[in-house]
Amino acid sequence: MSQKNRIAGGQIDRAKTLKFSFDGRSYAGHPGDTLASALLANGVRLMGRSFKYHRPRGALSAGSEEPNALVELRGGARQEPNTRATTVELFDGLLAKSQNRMGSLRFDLLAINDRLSNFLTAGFYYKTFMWPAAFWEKLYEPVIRKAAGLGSLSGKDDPDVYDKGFLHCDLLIIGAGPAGLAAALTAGRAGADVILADEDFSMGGRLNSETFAVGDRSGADWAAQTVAELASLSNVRLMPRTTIIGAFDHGTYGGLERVSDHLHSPDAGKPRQILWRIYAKRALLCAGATERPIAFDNNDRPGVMLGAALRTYANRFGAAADRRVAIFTNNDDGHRTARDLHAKGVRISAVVDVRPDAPLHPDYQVLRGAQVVDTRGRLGLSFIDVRQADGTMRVVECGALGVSGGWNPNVHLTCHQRGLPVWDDAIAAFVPGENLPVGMAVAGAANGVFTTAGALRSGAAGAVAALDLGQTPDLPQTEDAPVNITPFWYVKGCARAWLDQQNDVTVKDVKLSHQEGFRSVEHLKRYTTLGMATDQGKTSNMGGLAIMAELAGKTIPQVGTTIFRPPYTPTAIGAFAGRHRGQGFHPTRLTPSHKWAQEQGAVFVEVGNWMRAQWFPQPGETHWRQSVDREVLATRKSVGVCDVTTLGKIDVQGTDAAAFLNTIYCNGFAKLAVGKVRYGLMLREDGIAMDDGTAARLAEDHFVVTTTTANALPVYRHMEFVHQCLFPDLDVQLISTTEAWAQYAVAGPNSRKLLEKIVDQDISNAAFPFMACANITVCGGLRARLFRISFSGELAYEIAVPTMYGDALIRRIMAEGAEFGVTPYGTEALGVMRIEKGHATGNEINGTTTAQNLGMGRMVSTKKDSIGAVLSRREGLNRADDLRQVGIKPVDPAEKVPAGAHLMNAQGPVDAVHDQGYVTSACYSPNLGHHIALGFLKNGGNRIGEELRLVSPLTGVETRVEIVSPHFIDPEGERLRA
Amino acid sequence: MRYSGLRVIKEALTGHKGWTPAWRDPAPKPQYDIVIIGGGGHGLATAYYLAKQFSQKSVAVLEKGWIGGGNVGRNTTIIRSNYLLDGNEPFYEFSLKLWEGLEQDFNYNAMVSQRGILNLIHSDGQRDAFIRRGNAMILNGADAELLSTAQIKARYPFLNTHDARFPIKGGLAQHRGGTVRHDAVAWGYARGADSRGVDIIQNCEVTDFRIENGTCLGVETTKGFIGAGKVGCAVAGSSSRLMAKADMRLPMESHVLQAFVSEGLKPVLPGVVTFGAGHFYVSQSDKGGLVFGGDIDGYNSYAQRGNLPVVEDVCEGGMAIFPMLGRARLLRMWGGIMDMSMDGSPIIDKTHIDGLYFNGGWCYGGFKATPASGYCFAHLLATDTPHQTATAYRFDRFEKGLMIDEKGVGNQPNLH
Amino acid sequence: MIIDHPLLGPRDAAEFTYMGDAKLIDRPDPDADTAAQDFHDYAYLRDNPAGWHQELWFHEAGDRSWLVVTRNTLTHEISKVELARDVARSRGRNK
Amino acid sequence: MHDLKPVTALGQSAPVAETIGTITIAENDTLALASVAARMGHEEACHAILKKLIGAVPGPGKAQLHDPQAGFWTGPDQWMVSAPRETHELLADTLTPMFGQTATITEQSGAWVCFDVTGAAMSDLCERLCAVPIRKMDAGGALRTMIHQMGCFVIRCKADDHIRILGPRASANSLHHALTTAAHSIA
Repeated sequence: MSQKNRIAGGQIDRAKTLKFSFDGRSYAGHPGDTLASALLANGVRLMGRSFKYHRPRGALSAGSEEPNALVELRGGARQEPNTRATTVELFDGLLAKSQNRMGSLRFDLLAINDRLSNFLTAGFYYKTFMWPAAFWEKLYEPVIRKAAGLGSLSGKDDPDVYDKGFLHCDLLIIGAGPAGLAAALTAGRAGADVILADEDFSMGGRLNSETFAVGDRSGADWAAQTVAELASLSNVRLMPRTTIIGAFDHGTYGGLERVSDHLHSPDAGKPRQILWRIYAKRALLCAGATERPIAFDNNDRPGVMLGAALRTYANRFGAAADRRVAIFTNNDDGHRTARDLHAKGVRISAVVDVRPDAPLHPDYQVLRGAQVVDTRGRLGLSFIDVRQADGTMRVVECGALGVSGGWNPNVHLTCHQRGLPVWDDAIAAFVPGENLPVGMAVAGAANGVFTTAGALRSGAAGAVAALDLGQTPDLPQTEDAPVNITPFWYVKGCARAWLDQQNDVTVKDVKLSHQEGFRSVEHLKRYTTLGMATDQGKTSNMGGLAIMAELAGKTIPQVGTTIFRPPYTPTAIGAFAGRHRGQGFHPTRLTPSHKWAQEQGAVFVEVGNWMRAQWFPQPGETHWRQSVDREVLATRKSVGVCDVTTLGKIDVQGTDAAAFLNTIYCNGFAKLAVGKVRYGLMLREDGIAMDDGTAARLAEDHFVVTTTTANALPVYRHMEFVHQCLFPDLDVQLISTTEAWAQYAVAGPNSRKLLEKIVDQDISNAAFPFMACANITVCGGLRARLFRISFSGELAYEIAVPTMYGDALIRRIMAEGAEFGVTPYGTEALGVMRIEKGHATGNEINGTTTAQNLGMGRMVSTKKDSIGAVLSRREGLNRADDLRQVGIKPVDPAEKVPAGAHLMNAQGPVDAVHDQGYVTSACYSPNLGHHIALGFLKNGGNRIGEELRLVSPLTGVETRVEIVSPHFIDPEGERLRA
Repeated sequence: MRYSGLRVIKEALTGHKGWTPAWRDPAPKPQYDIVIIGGGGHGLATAYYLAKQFSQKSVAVLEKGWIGGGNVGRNTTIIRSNYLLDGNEPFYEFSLKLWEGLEQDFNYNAMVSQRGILNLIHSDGQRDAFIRRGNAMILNGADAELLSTAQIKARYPFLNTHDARFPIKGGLAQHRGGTVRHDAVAWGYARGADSRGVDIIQNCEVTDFRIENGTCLGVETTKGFIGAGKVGCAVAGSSSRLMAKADMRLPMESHVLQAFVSEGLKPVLPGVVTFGAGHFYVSQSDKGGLVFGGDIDGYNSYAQRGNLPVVEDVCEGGMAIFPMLGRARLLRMWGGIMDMSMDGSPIIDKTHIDGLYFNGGWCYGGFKATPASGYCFAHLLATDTPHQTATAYRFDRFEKGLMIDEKGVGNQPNLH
Repeated sequence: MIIDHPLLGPRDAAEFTYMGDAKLIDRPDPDADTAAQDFHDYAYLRDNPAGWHQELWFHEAGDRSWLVVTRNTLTHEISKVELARDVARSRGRNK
Repeated sequence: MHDLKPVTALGQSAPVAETIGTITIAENDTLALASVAARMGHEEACHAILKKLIGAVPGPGKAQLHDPQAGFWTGPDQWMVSAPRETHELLADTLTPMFGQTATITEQSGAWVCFDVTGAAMSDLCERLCAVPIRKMDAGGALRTMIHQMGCFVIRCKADDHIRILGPRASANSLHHALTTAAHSIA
């Protein structure tokens, strides 16, 4: 466990040693390390395999732009595929595995693909694998799928929890490098509410990776001191380990905070990550820049890295990728890497600079006007081939090569609202354009300001501008070297020179794509998959654009970029879901009798967010049908009780309440007497039935409207629309009271006798006839509402008390009803009884049916205006052979009539053309002793008594049925009025 | 040039020098028999079938940007024909049948993968509705199978059947459904149309119609006037904008639909799964990314991007049925403009202007319809009569009350 | 998105339910001779502009006000938010 | 007098209180609630009565933290009035004659669950629950918003570390679960 490439310095805590394992081998590192820095320190360069050719790969970068060093982190259910070793904070006991290999990382059997690469060029799969047709799913695709993909999911439930949260601020600063820190300091000292977020666990950005001073101390120390001051300000919220993933509308930002990813596992009750929705009045993007590579043959070997990454590993992590390093650069930044590494005792084999006037250094050779044209080494870099200015070739021995092709400002968030970046010749890169997200400004390297002094200045100025502050604070003196770059994208004549290292897109692929006519930037991306890997092309896109531009004879800005899309870095799906998973997916609504029903052993069912008792099994009942049949029979014979609280209740009040309901319902309500209830059908404006229910007039200016359970919210919204937007001067007040009242249906011939024991008033048939309603009291004075309405077809009531008394009331009803054998019934028995009675519910009022379909065509008043009346008169909704609701019973009483089955004529073909209708609701009727159903049948009203076939090819049913009236029980309604 | 495995091998051995552009880049001619506006999937398919099936020799496709840059290049790649209503199911089944022979037909591997689509069922009422739908599918000649939870669990062992807020009570499967490599559809149709003489003209935006005495004579474009015997519009989310140039108001709104892809993963999801108690559907691409989506954002938009609440809503749906997804990462989210019609169903019809034809209103389901939409639009353009599977897709169905409303939510496009 | 509620100030659009074009306020006269055509146009035809759009949002999780929001469908910029009740009255709607 | 015993929104005979870290989440089962909605054309008269009752007419997003009756704005010309249930069980019946024809009074006592959340980390807790700008909210701020898909009123009370959350009563357990898990998260 020797850390053979550990060198002096860095911001790691050498006093502590952390043990970790990679591919089963144990290693040691220190707090402050990333997995990649610790592996490099241990002399491990080979970290992964590429997507297509399974080429050996090591870390290219030291940050979130990493395309190569992807690992499966942790094990078991916490296994996390495609995790960038370059951003994983080392912890004790860390477990990582390499991925996308068949066999071991060193001997990947699929490396054969690399040998076949000449056949596997861009888009090759579009041109073959077409014959025979059936072979795609059976042979080709499984092979391709197995070889593709990267890491694996465990297949087990994610054991961690995720939080969501909401933050508000005056200024969101994205990135805590020199620009972000200067901005935060400026804004924070001015008293503004500031959020400073950075994806790194250590704030400071490049300052932590450089050796130059800021003021009188090192850049890293200045960063630490600044962070300490910011932490002392109560108006500044520091959010390290937080990536701002997207810029959404109107100053809303998504921020992912990795709360526990640097721990072995989250503490109990604590989230792994938090997805913050940040509402920022202004935002300042200080996201820095990303270095880009240069393409040359075999530029993907482990050890070939970005120059500044080598510097980061050396300066920040005290890790050398190798003891012998070469540099390939087109700008001065490459020389900075060489100087820093040299100072750390790393041998610089050569600095290869394409510029003929490159600066020289006394201690190592600088090859001016030279290019690296190829590399050698099996599982890691051993030599580079250099073509010198005079054309001669030279071999240079090195274990790492730092490539520096210039820097790309991280403009991503400026483009999340479809803004386009613009080209800046001075730095040969795209910088943010004019069309930024509202409220956003950009500072520092993200804005193309590449010097540290410039970053400090522009960060401070950005804060001043954003908050309209008077003055800029004093800033420390620091590095202010100008950018000196000669654009250089790829070595001429190279072929297998990698642009997109993860997706294995080479210069050759881009050329082929151009040759085949895929010449727009979006076509190139899609045809070659350039930039579609997990790094979204952060290090690859520019090279591809440059080559495209050259082939097309255009400039890079003429070619343009592909669209930048959120998230900035890939984000766990679990974080987007937060707590809304498992039982927490949606809130659960419990009825007032829930606890009591639980005590009775009820079986519950989800109805929207409600949990309702479905049936109440009794001892000895082994099948749900036994319970349901018993509940139905007992109710029809004596009395049953059912919690109907879930039905929507809306109190409609005001002097114009009656006029309002007259508009809402297609049937008339103006003349409904106080103390009476009426059934109402409401239409959508398009004339289709929307919902049905009852409206009870408790006073001249007070109605209580019921809706179906599912439509409580839409109906309330609709009523508010009709009131506020269509008839704003009606004096109407709408209050949803669904949850204010516990409501029970008490049904059956003995329901009155039972309720007489509970209700304080006279509810005899004369005093309280069918369709009566009243405010009453129960049990000696508790305020209550009583409605004589019936869904079951029996003598029945619905009784409501304030919800807090619902539990007591159901217990009282059960106690007082014992002498009648009162039976609680659930939604199944409720459904059976309403089908027996022929009442429609959501199965029938399904959003496509009209009043006429439902057999209620005559309810649509022609004497008044109501919502939907005009459009309900269209010819297509009034055809003679329209679907009509009918009753259906099997010819053979032993047969079922399943819902979802289709009706066909007794003779003739069975196909869609001859379809006559379908079954909407079906059940076994214990009263009739056979199955019954409701359904819609063409011209159904005139086909009572006809025999049809009922077919359900899906479930293998074909049976003969007879069309009957939908009112199976008590068609005259005598029981209701008893 | 005919594509084949042999050809790939030959080119590999000879330095890939023989590959030619997949389609030409012609300048527009002054006059065509038929001009299609819109170089998306539907427009290119229309041109392809006009040339191949209806022997049209003078056809151009005008595309304001690059072909395939709209919804055909920005969707969740699902094909299926699991519709309920008479107006729809024969059409979508016709489309699925065309998918089944498409690659051999246009000599391009679009990776039509019939790996099956599964709609999960979470309540008895939903089961009844799905049985009705499955029966309608079978009665229309499509395939459907009702699966038990145990059968589903055998194929998707990591489904949440232990802690689900809305328990899974079965599913309706269509085994012939699946996915297709979406970009390749546009490219395959383009290549096939081009090789049959269709001019595909990119970067050519239509700025106006030339309409005289109630007849459309052609289009003004950024590349000049192009005359046409007939003009067919197939521009999806831009339909209202385009048809406004002909003074038409359409029964549709444009909405943003977001879609998502995860990082590449080793194979884990064999087919397409849709969640019946939330807004979520998912499949896994051949490259390994989980491709998923959910509901539209719900407000009119041409911005091709959405907002966080819907992203969260979709991921919540994903976690509800596949709790393993928590540790997969969302790589990229994007938005397309959907031509959401007033009943959720499309229009393939003549307009009141002679020579001007319209194809649109595909909502968020246009991709699967691509072959049949192209075929039926080509049929209408070539013969002036609707194809038998598309007779219901008329403009006047709203006047007549003959809506084709699969979801039963009425004239509010964002609910479809 | 953030909707600047005229009474409550900026609220996340997630608290709202969207309905569509604010022309839905202009419900036609059901007694007009042209009512059938008018209601068809009202219920089914939309301008669907790419640009400024007046639209109805319901503050479902807030104060239950219907709002008329003037929003640009290309950029999502919101320029104006009004109570729908006020807009309806200004367009002559009453009882 | 009736003899029915009420249960709390969490379905218990007594309210539940729990301290997690610095946060205490206590079910408040003592409130009687009634909504007041001004009748058209009687707004000013209604305001005058409301002011007399609770000392002010709370504007949008505001509460009047007053004893014994308090009130907060719920919508244009609509308020929720609360009072101790022990003394004001029939709050709606009391208010109806007071307001007469100037307002519609609707009993709401059973419709809500109320939690009093107190503790030093109250703001942190709120930030994990809803989009209310809690750190900018003064005492007497009252907003309805979404907490885990439930429409809830969030009321900043007089003490700096105290908020009151009213949620839909049928979802009381879900809301309580959301509050306690968030409290554990920040503890």
